[in-house]
Amino acid sequence: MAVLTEEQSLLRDAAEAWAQERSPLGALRKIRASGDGLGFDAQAFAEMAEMGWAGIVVPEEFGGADFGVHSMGVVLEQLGRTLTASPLIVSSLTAATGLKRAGSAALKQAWLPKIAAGEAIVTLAIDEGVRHNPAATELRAKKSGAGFKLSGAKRPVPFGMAAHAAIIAARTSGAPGDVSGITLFLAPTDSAKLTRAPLIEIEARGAAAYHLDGVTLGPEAVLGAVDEGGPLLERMLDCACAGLAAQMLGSSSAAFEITLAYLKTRKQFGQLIGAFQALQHRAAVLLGEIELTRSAVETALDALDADAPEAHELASLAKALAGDTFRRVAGEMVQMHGGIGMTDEHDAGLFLKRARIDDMSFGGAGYHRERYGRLAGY
Amino acid sequence: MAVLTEEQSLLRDAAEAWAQERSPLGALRKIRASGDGLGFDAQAFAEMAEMGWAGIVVPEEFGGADFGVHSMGVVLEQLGRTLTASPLIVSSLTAATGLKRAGSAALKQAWLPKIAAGEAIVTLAIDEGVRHNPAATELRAKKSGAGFKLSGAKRPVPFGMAAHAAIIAARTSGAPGDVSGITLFLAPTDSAKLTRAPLIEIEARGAAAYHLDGVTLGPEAVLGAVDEGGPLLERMLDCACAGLAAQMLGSSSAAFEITLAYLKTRKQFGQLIGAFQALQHRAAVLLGEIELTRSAVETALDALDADAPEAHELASLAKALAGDTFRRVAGEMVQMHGGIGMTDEHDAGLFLKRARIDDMSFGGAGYHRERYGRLAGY
Amino acid sequence: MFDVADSSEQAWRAEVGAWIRANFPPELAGKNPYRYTSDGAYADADPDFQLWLRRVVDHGWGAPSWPVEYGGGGLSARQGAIINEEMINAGAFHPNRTYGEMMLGPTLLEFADEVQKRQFIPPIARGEVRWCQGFSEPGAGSDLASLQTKCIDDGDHWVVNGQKIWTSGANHADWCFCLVRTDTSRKQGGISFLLIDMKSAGVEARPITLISGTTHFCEVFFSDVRVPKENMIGGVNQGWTVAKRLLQFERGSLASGRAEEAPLGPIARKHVGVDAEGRIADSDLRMRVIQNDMRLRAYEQSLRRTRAEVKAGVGLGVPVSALKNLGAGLSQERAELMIEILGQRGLGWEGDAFTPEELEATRTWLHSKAYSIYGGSYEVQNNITAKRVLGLPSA
Amino acid sequence: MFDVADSSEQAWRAEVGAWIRANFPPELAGKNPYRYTSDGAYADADPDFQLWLRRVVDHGWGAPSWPVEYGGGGLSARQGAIINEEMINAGAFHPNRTYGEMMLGPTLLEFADEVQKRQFIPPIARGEVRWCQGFSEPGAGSDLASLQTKCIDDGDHWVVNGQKIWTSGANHADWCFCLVRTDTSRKQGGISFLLIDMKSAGVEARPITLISGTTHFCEVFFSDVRVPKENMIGGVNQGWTVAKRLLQFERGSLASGRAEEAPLGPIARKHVGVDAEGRIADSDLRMRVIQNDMRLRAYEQSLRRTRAEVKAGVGLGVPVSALKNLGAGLSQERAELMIEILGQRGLGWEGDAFTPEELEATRTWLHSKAYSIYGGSYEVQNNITAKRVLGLPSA
Repeated sequence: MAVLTEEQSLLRDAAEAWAQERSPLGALRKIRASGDGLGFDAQAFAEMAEMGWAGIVVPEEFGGADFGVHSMGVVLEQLGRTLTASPLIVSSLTAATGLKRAGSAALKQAWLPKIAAGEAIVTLAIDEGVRHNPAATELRAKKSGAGFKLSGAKRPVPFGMAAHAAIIAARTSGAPGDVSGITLFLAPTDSAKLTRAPLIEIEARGAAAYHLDGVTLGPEAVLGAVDEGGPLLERMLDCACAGLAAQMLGSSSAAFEITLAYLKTRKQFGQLIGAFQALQHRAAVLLGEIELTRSAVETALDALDADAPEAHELASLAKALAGDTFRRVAGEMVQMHGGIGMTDEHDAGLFLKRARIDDMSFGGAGYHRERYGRLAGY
Repeated sequence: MAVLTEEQSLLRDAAEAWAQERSPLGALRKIRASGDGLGFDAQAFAEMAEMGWAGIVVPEEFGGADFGVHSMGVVLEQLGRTLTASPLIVSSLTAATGLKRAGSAALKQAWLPKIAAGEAIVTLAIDEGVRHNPAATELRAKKSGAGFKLSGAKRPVPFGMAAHAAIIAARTSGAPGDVSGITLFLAPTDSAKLTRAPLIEIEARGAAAYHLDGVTLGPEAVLGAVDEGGPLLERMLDCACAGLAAQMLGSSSAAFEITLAYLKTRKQFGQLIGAFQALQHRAAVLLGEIELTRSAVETALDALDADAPEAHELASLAKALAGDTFRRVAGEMVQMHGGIGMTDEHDAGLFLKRARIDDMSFGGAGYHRERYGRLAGY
Repeated sequence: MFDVADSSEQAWRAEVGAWIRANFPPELAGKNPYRYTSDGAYADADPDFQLWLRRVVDHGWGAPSWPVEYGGGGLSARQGAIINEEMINAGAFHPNRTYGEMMLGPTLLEFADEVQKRQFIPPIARGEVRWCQGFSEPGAGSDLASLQTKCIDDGDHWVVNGQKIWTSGANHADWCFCLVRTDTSRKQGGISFLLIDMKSAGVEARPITLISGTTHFCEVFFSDVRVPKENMIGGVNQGWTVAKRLLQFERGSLASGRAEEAPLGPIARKHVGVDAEGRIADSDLRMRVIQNDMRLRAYEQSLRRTRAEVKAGVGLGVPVSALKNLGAGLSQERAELMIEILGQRGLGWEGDAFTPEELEATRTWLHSKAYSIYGGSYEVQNNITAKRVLGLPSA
Repeated sequence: MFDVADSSEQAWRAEVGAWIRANFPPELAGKNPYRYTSDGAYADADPDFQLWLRRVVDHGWGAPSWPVEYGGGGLSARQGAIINEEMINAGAFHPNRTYGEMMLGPTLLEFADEVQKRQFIPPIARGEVRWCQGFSEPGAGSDLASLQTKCIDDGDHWVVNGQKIWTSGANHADWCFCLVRTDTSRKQGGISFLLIDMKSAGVEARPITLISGTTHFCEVFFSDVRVPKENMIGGVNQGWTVAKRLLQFERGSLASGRAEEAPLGPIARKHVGVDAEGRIADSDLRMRVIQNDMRLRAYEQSLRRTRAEVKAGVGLGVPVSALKNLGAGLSQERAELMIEILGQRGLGWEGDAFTPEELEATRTWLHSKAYSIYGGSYEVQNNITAKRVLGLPSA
């Protein structure tokens, strides 16, 4: 449990209560069953917005609360406990941060209030290849008159079917692999030149494949400076990683608590399985991993609010630990539940699948270990 | 337990009986206390030679038995059980293999009979830097007349103070890092131009630092062809790795058995600690690791006797697994013995130190994972 | 019959290989044999598989090393092994690896009486009858002996009431070999081994959907099911002995089951790319893939060593309980690595946005979580290793 | 006293830092503080250390946050923490981190009577008396409560007979705080906490040589040792309560003890070399070093978080039992990695063929194996976490 400010405690309590009541684990099954490909419950997201969560990092002048990244993390941790699926991380945290830091006055005015009100979802169209690697961006933006023509493919785009707009990483110069030469554009998704198809994945994140065939954008659509979107994108992704890590921390804790409860009730060989020392020691080790992750997550969130230079490596540290911990806890959740944990009826599978999706989003544990290593001089 | 030939079973039984009786763990303490820097007991080695073990891979025409590498491994496994220290691997297995495969008739005649009789110890002067990396050989051999002048340093040279001669890897062309351009020389250690100093290490392998200051050698001292010692050296080191892995397997098994015996006698909290399930499961996992190692060791030994092309990667597989397993078992040996295992009086420390020395010799587990990876196309 | 060294073996092996290559339907190449074992509907629906099964059975190899009088091939265990080896070498697989052939048949040969043998074994050898295993119950998973399914003596019949779970393929099975409780006063000593016709009145099988989407495990409900007295194997309250033997056959088949896995190197090079030195570009992933490859290779060496030691009678090789955990763990790790290699393409559930191989990898990963649960869980195997193999004391 | 936000804290912190920089003998920079704690002879023989100790004590900081009436500095816990933080920031260390100051002092402040406090606490605050801990026995390691050292009432004295082991620094200690058995009919309830003068007749301390070559652990033998009645703390048979509290102080100091470790990156780059992209050349070793660095960093973040939560009263942070195992495991792993980085130079025992740093690394690696054994073993800490923190049931 972190040392929270007054407002953070209020946010946590509100999010905890709301998630338990309005967005329990069953809600995710409904989303899964709906098959609408959106990956979240619009009604539930509207309620989150009413609670003000969609505007947590949005400046007050644009209708937000400007509480900062740590406050968002506090909410995300609670939502993670019930595997609540929502565009909060992608739109309300990451896209909002990008707009806040580098959007033109017009762009901010056009989108930030809607994001804060939950009326608009702005997604991130970054990934192209098999693995997360922004520097490898290939999708081209060619100069055309005063503006640009974008052509290429993006996949997966989280909550891409529901998004009203997307921040698209495009190459305006250099070759795939160059960090420079990348420009960020904010593009509405209703363009006729943008086709999107849903990806049916193991778990809800509303992923879509985008195909751009000469989407025309004016100069005002550029976030920050042309060719210099790299550093901005990196900072946006740091926010995404820290926020997602906070949500993963909540999911890990919940998976662990559900498993502990099972260990205290399930009997085998005439005793509670929680009394078996081999399982006790494995549970003790898991607790340590969750605690390490909590420390890394809270430190990263603070570093981002402080705009600290080490925020890059701290975000990677948090994401890597959260990925390893969540996957490990979810795996033990299935194993310790035995056969019942393998059934689709049981919630263990939901955690197992979410752990893998979360780990793979914005770079897996391996990606972030490598990134941390380079940043820390290894 | 491997499927052994008649002669191999005889060798194993003889080695087992001899090691228990003539070379128990206490013998190692005597060597350590002697401080003569030789790293082994000359008397004991003489007895091994009498049993014919120094000649196991030596052709019959030179006084050996020509039983092959697997037979040597069978003996080494038994010697490993009591941490018996001897130049068998370095001299009787590896140097003998090098001479057998590439030595001139004169060279063979001069050294193989003595090696087989245990009258001469021929060591390997390969390593120079901090880590094992033959390709990085720097020690130079300059043409001088019909022969060569060798200058440079080698360290550590196993059993280097006791050795009568050394197979020295020297660079006759190319630059450090090139696999080609390395030539193997057999040099007597009594040259005035060769100075040697003992290295006092955590455990007995009689290591020494060699300094060569223009050691002159005739063309007949060359093993194989000039500049082409690389592949020969690699095959010699494969033998060294497989043989050492067999010895490490024996050491791991003994460490495991001693620990099991302790688990069955030591009481804490009113019960035998071997009844604690957490320790039982860790013991079960260790058994699996030892069994995997045994399979890898026996397969590698057979591949070397068959001169199979995949012997390179199988030797690395065996050495890497043996290193990980031995270090892990020795670590658990200390941990499961608790405080008493930390005392110099107890044997656990001997296994812990030997595990580290063995792992580091001829390349550690990391080195061999990398080598295996490259050979297997990763 | 004959020994490895024996040259006549080499001749016979060549003969076997030739027959397989001549008769194995090429359409089946690359198909997953496990699927045909676990999913009866899938097997029935595949004409190529049915053709292959008939050819092998008519050739007398449905159960090569069982006695001829019970429909077996009358060959030696060694010859049976060679047939399987040659199947693998030819890229084929044995079409009759059913639960009946792998587990029940060998058990009946040891414990059934003559009448029972003649009734039940030949159809298994011919691959005509599909069996399922009714052991686990909701309250009796790892602790099998606490099973509660009631079996009451009703004169010429037994009457069975209760529920089984994790019954693989029950929804397509003709018969079920079952553990039932004939005496509530003793635990192991009150269990009997009963053969139940799935078409009997009062039997209902309900498929369970797993996290991987597969539905071959079922719950089976017995309500007042009447079973002829002569369908009990090994006598009343003798079921635990019979079951323990059967489970050994099961572990054996599981332990040796998931061996040959294709190396991950090529797949990783393709999806991850290579660096300047030609190594897999992601060094963190690369080292973990190498480690898994090395250990899997040592595991396969262990299977070979175990077979060799048993054959030579010099030992039992690696204890089955240890082998099971090693094999399961390595296959699970490999499945995880495969997903990681496929990255964003390793998360697909269905739809043509993903290739069949990608979808298969995802399902395999999810299914692999069961490897350390079924056929004796990881924890149970470790207990067996600790107590029976290492002789560690009980609390 | 004051709060973090408070600006007066900043001022005071600056003051503290300035004093330390002005008074810390440069000769001590880079020395291992742990050595001075554990090895009395080493501490006595170092004039620079003695000078530093006197300066700190004379400045009133020997025990900054203890009450003035018992020789303490009378500062707040927060101020005490700041002094330690500034010591570290200045590359210095607190010279009075003895077993007396870390464990016994705080315990006496809670359990001792007024007379005992005035007799025993001030000399600890002044660093004048060296204490050792007489808890473990050959038959009572992890299971401390099974200790057998006899303590018989002999009117105005207790008479003590028995043997202790793992008594750190006993051969250079002036006094020993001891657990003794005053009642054999109950386990925990028969233990008392006794202070014994090591100069008493019948006390003998024999050093034990560890695998790392160090000899600061001892066996201590008590034969008919007479101890004044007034040296018992907390009353007869109350020792277990006192000891449990003291062990909390010990775990606290151990958990926070092995924090700041220098990153391995630079050392690895130096000894292993770098590749074309400037990364540590050995990618297998590199990934393991990075992993250890990341986890160590998260561990240090956990120590800070724990202090912050405790200070803010919002929680207890990471349970000490979990923290102990994490810290021990990571330090052990780091020591292993250091040896691996040093390669052939990381195996030296003595002699000038190795640098002092290389020899130190080897000894540290060997010594690190004790981290998961002393101060509550890895297994005991996991039991505590499972039962007390997670509330898992007993068998």
